Amino acid sequence: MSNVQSLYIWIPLLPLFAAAIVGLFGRKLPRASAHWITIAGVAAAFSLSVCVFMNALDGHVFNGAVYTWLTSGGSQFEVGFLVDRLTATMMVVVTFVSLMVHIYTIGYMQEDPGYSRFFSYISLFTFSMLMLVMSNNFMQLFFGWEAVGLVSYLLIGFWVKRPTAIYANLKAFLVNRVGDFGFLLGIGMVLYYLGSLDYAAVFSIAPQFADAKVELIPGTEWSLMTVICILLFIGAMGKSAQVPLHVWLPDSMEGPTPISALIHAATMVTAGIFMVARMSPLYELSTTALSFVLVIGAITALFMGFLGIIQNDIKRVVAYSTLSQLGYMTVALGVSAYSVAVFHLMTHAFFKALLFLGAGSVIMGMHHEQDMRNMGALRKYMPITWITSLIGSLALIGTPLFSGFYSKDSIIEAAKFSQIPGSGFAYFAVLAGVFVTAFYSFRMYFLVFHGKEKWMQATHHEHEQHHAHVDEHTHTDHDDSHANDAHEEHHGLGPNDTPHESPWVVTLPLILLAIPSVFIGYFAIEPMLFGSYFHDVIYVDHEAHGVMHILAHHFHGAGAMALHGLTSLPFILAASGVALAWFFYMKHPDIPAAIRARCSLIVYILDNKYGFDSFNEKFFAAGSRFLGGKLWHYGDVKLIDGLLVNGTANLVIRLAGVVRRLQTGLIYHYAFAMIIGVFLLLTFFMKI
Amino acid sequence: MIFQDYVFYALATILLFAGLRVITARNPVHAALFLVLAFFTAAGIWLLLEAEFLAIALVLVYVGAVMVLFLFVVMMLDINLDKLREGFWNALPIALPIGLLMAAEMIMILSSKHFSPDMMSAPTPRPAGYSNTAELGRQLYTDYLLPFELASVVLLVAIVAAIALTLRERKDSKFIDPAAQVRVKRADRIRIVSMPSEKEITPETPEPAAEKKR
Amino acid sequence: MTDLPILSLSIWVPIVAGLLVLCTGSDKNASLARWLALAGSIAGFAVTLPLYLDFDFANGGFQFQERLQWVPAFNIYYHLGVDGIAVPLILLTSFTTFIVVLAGWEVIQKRVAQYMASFLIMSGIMIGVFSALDAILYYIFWEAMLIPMFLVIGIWGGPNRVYATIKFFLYTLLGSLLMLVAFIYLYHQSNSFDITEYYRMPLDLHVQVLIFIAFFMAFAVKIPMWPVHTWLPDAHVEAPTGGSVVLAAIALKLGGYSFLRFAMPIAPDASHYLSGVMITLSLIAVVYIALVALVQQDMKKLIAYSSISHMGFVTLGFFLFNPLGLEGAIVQMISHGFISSAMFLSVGVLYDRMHSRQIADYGGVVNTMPTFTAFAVLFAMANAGLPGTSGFVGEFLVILGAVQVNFWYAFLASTTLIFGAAYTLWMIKRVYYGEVTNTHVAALTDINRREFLILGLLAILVLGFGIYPQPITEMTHATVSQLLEHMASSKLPTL
Amino acid sequence: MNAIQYDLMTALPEILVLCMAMFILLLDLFLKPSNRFLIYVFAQLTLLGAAVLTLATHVPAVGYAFNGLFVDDPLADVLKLGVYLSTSITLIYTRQYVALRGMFRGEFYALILFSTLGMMIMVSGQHFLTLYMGLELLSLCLYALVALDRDNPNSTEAAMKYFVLGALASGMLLYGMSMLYGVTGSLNISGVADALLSGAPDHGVLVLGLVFIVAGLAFKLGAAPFQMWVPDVYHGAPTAITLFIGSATKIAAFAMVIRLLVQALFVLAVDWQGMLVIMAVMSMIIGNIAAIAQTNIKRMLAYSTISHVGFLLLGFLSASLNGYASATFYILSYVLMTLAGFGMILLLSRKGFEADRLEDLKGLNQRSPWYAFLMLIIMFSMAGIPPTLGFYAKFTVLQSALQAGFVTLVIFAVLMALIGAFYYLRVVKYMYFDEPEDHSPIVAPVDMKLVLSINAIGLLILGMLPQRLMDVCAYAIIHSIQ
Amino acid sequence: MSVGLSHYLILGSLLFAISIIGIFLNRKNVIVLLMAIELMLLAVNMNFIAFSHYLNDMAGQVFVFFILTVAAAESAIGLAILVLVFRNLKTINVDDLDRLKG
Repeated sequence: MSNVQSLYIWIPLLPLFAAAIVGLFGRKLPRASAHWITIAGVAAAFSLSVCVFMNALDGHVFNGAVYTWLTSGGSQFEVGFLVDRLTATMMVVVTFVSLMVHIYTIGYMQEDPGYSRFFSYISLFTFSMLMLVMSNNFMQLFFGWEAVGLVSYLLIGFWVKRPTAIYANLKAFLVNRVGDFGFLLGIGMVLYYLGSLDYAAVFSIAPQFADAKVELIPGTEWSLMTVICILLFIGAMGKSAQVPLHVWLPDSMEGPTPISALIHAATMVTAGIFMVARMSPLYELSTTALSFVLVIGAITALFMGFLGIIQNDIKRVVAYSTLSQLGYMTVALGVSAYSVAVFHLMTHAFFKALLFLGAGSVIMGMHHEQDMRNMGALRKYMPITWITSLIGSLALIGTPLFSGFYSKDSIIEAAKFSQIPGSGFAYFAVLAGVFVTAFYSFRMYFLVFHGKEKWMQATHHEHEQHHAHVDEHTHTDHDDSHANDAHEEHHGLGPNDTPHESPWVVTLPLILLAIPSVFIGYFAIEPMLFGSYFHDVIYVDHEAHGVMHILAHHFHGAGAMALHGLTSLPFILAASGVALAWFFYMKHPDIPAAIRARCSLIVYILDNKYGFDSFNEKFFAAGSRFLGGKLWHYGDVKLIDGLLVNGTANLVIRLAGVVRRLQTGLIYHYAFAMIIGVFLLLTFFMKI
Repeated sequence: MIFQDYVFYALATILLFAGLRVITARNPVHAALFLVLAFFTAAGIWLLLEAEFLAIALVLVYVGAVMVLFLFVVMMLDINLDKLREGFWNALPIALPIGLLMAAEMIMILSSKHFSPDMMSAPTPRPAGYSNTAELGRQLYTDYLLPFELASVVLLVAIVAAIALTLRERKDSKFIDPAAQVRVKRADRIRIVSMPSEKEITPETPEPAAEKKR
Repeated sequence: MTDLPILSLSIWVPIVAGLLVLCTGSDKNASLARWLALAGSIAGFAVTLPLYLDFDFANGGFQFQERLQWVPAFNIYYHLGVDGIAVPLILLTSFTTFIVVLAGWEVIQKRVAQYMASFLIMSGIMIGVFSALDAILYYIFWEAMLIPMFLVIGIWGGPNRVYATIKFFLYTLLGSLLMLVAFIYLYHQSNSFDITEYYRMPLDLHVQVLIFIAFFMAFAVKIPMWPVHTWLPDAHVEAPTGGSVVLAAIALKLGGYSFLRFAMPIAPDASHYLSGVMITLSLIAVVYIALVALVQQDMKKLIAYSSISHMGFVTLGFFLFNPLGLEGAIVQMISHGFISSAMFLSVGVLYDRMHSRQIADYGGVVNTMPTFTAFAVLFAMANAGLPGTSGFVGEFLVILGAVQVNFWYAFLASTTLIFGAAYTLWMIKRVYYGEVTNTHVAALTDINRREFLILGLLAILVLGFGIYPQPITEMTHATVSQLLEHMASSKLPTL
Repeated sequence: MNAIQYDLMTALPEILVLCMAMFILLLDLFLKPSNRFLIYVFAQLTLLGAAVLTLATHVPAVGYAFNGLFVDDPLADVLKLGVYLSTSITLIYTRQYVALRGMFRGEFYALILFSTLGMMIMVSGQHFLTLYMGLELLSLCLYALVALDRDNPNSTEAAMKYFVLGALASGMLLYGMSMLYGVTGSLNISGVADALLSGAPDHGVLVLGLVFIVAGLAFKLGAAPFQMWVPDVYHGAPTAITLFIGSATKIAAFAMVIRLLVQALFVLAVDWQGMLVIMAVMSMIIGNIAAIAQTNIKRMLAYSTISHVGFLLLGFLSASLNGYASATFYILSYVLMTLAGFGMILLLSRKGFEADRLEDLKGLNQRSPWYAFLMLIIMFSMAGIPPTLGFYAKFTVLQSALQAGFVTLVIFAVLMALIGAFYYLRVVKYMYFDEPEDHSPIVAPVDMKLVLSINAIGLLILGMLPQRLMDVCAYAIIHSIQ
Repeated sequence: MSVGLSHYLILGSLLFAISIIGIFLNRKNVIVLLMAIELMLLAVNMNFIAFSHYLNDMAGQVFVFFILTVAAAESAIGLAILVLVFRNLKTINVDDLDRLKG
């Protein structure tokens, strides 16, 4: 299949070339060429990915180097591809969602002056993400890892004039860097102890080190695998926004909505999940690490869900739901149900992209108004958006037969059956999460698509409130002269405008994404979870972590699972969540305010997102600046420069003054000096 | 040699006393005179050492020339003596210890065995016909010709320098060089200027400033 | 191999060109001086190319050697030669000179000929440092380099230039004088100033330690290492753009290179003995300086501190004594040459337009200079060590190397991932992003063709070496393994 | 007594200089003011002739004359050539200066030639008496020369100080000589050396004599603590004379050090090494540190001289031929640098304007890039920065001192060199970094401009190719000192 | 105690010490300063002559001869300078000779 292999290199390169052409010459080319070129690139990548996927389904695995990046100290660092079913799945998902987002963007960004730039960025992102998933070694993985971070940075800050956006992108990058910090150390440990960065080599040698110990702090012994896995997972925590490195994701919603869908929901944030799944042969060697993963995932799943409840910004609701869902995936990883995690990753990619794009469509319809409290009854004006969003929400809350149901239910089941430390908490967390998810999803749904047409009363004081949570010091008064730029400002609808359905380039991706959101779970669950799909790709130590076996034992086909699901606890919780949402926001819209007033402490905590942001801001950011300032002021300026360098200089100069004063200009002093000189010489050297 | 020892001690005492007075005398004139005394006594001591020519030369050269020169200068320059003696004794706390310590050190060194009479006994006295002057002269003009010539150059330099430094043509003196008067030519004294008998007045173009001044 | 004395040409072509430029005299002939300087710099670059093209990659020893008797009284030879470590740095030097000449094209209006000549001469001198194999020859080049740099900062520098340039000069002189003493000492031991002779010579440990300290004073100041780094921010801030570029891109590398050429191979046992201290200092540089960089209000100062921090990686890599660390450090040196040049040039572009380097005076530059901002962000990312840029390669390798020695070294070194990104991107945010903050920024014009050419060239290099750094390591490989082999064997005299 | 050697051939250059000096004195009386330049021409011719004679009579061996009072060895020849060269350059540099200040007279040139003669005698002196006479001849001329600008209170004051202290120093030197004479019974240098080698005369008295001799020599060299006159005299004397005192006379003083300490008192090396160490250290401290506080270039260069003397003394410490050769190299380099340095001040000075303040150099680069560049070379050379001659000068003495094991001292010396670099840099700062206040063109005779350029560029070229000069110094030392 | 070489030398050293004390004391009066230096020379001469006598060697006396000569010349120049000083500064007070310092 060499003809297929030679295609591999083109899959990432085509989007890269498209990105380069559009990025470098975009402003000179006609506007439309930006999307044609990039869409052509991504479409080609998608079709090639499908070919690869088909090829992988036949059981072909490719693992080979493209070129040697660098040789040093006996280690070869190569750029190469490992294409197996896991990779192929990811490639298809990535290129598909990316293609959808490309198309969607034509509509969404129509009036934006940075049109070509945007296309260039998302194409570049596609390239980076493909490099990440196709990598056959840690080095390239890290390259892709950081490259998607870069594009994420660029895209969050796409609207460079918005103080909130450029604050958010910096924050996103830095928080990701904290993760990468651990990740890089993990890579270093891998290279040192396992002797290679190549997946195949590492995985084959890893079992020999299962019981190896390292002494990081003198006197204490740590399991090597635990250290490596936790370090690598710290990277995943950054990228996949796990507590406490989740803080960047909600803020990343400052970017244009298409990228929220692509990067911050469907693909990039799942890179961590992908990575851990890919590293399953390592994680299986350390129950401690898995436990760590599990607990982090569970916390994220539940507590981030809570935050979704109180958000008013439509995109933020979706963002918190993403966080929560990423927590689910992580829980799946923690219980060694890697395939379930990847499965949920896939279904989530579709329905969450759908939800984001739906939200984006709503925002467009509302003329860049994002506050749900100013929406309502949009189903009349935006039918396609309404239907597709409903499908997305249903999939999200795990309605049986929808794709989300299969993946989510499997996770809950897996958590239930797991034996490793922390699984009890995890099970509780994911169950509770179901209720919460259903509640906030449908809160959003009802607020946006049902109820009264609230944009009529919308006033611009909301405008200010929107900025209330943004960064403090970068906030400057907006100059109205810049407001002519459509995407620069939040406008909302005027009193006389009405929302309108989005153009076809927007709705088409919604429809295309809605299809897999409904069906993919039903068709994919059996081969992916219980078949041999991931047979040689994901390694599970069934002796120690036998969750998948139990699940397989309970599994009797997708249809049966859906039927069973109707009576299961998760479904009941989900249904009650929806009902509560309906009750609060359709039936008695005054209740939420009352609760708000009653539980001011909880609201305060939630409003402050458990205080992570302010803690980071005050402790890490301000702390570093404080420390840096002190070190600079006292260390560099005062001690080294002031005391040592200039101090010496001043001392010499003062000494010069003294010596100079010795030169009195008086002959007799000179003569005295000579005589005393002779006298002293005589005294010193006198020999009798 | 007892007698010579007495002479030595006597002269040495006077010499040291004169030396002390040189440096402590209130009046520079007195100091100079004490210096003369010192030179005289020193000459006496040198006679003990059979250096007759030098002893005489010291008196002649120093007393006759140098000291007179000193006195001349002292008197020529109108000097406020009191001012010069201000704080005279202030330096004593430094001067005395250093001077005495230095002397002590030197004496300790110099009274070493090496110079004791055992090691370096006094030479036998010269025979009566021996002329220190002749011997000195012989050596000067033979062995030490080079320094002798140099001494002449040094003296020449002293002359030249002293003249060059102090001789000056006083600006207010009415000295006339007769040779210059004799050499003078007509062209040096008068200048014939051809002028037009009439000249138009051109007030617009003033004459160059330099010419006007001249 | 050609028969031409490539190294001599590399040294003297730019110097002669510089003298010619100097001869054009006053600013009346400024454009002649510029073109002549450009031609000189291109010629200077061209003559260094054979060093790469004809390089024998398998040979870890010295190549292109030239050896002429120079001062027989002291066995001083005009002895040149390069190995895999020197060649990339020489190429970097000649290339940077070209960039600097271009960068000063319109910016420098007074005493153009002197400006251009200074850089050309400096280029030749620095190539001399990289290629000298005789200690005195090396020392002469090393010190001579101070003179043009002193003038460059002093004449074309900022308001506080006199303080900065004198500080720079004396600081560096302090170290190098002690190095001279060490050389003389070695000379008396071996009766030779041949560096390779020193490599072979056995030395007692305490002697090695003293020699190492003397070398350390010279090189640590130059690199610079904490705590002898404080000249650098001042010098950078006050220097004209070209001066900053040369300082950052090459002058600092002189120190790094010299560690490899002198301190380590001549005193290997002392190097091992003191490696803990050196690593500690390096890590302080990485962490402490990064924190200090965070609070800088002046762009150039910030970049200067960032340079120190990055150079901390270089010294860290050296004293890990493993190939990853060492090659990583070398790659870091090269890549920092491009990145810091680019960063300083970027500041220069802004400074030429607004005459301010204060971050607070800017804001929203992207609105008026989009193309330029794209470059700036790229270079900032490279500075932050983003994979795919050359800035990543060195840091990556050094961290990998550090893990093998001690996890916590790597841990501290890796904090640069966070801090490096923090100070660089925070600056980017404050300068380039956001609304246009004042009328000066609003009046900015985007970069012209010349500036585009310069930044573009550097961008290509930064990306190129990020994607394919193999050419550098290929070159250094044999030399590094030979060096490590040498380092592994003790030089203590056997009794 | 042996047969008296009247080998006048050996002393031919001295005889020529003496005759010409007297001739000039006479000629001056008969010359019209408009023909005064002839004096200058004759003076230069004298020096040229002396150089030719010295070279012509040169043999690579030691030859004595005047009953062993006078020696003609390669070292003497080399140093004499140095004296001629520096005197000649001095005359070139100072011609305009003295003409503008009314000193362009026969006395000036005669005194210069007489002092040249004195220096030649010092260089060739092989006897305490010869050395003393040479020294006094030189000193007396210098006292007069310093005071020659009669109406200038500064010059007079400088002359007074120089004179009093000089006389005191001579007295000390003589006292030392008398002690040596007493112990060894000889005034001849080789006689003293032989006496010291053969027996074990009283060491205490020898050291006593040595202390005074060292003090006298240190005064002439300007080494601390006998350096006090240097700044005042350099500052107060007319720049032309300062140039002369700073350059040629140092060669003579150096020769005297070689003759007395090395040739006569080598046995006492351990003792004088200790003294030289102390003086070197003090000189470097005082010279370098006090120079920082100066605003007058002449004064600054005076302190710089003191510090250079400190370095020069390092060359003697090793008490080896290598060390003396390096010291010779240092002194010649130093003279070349000093000539150029003061030459630059003379170049910039005009009638009624001395150009001796640091501020006067402001913006020189804008007034004349070429001369600024030359001054730059001079300053870096003095600071010992390669690739200038000053570097090799420092290098050679440092290496010889290190060879003798004075590690701490060498490190101290380089630290002092570092401090020293500061004030040289300050000069460069004024020239290059400041704006000029004075825009007047630089007016000087062509020959002066040319020679000054050659002189300064020579520092650079010799800095790159020092071997020839080193060879000469090594040759001179090896063939002169056993 | 019979007078030997040491006595002369000690006499010389005492003269030397006196001259040194003199220099210290008479620091302001240049003329007396010069006289003190003359005393110092006298001490030197004393040494030379004593040595010459005891060594039975004329060289010492010859040296003294030249010292006397030179000292005379020196005095001439010194006094000439002194006259100049007085002319220019109207004083020979050493305290006033401090234009050059520092």
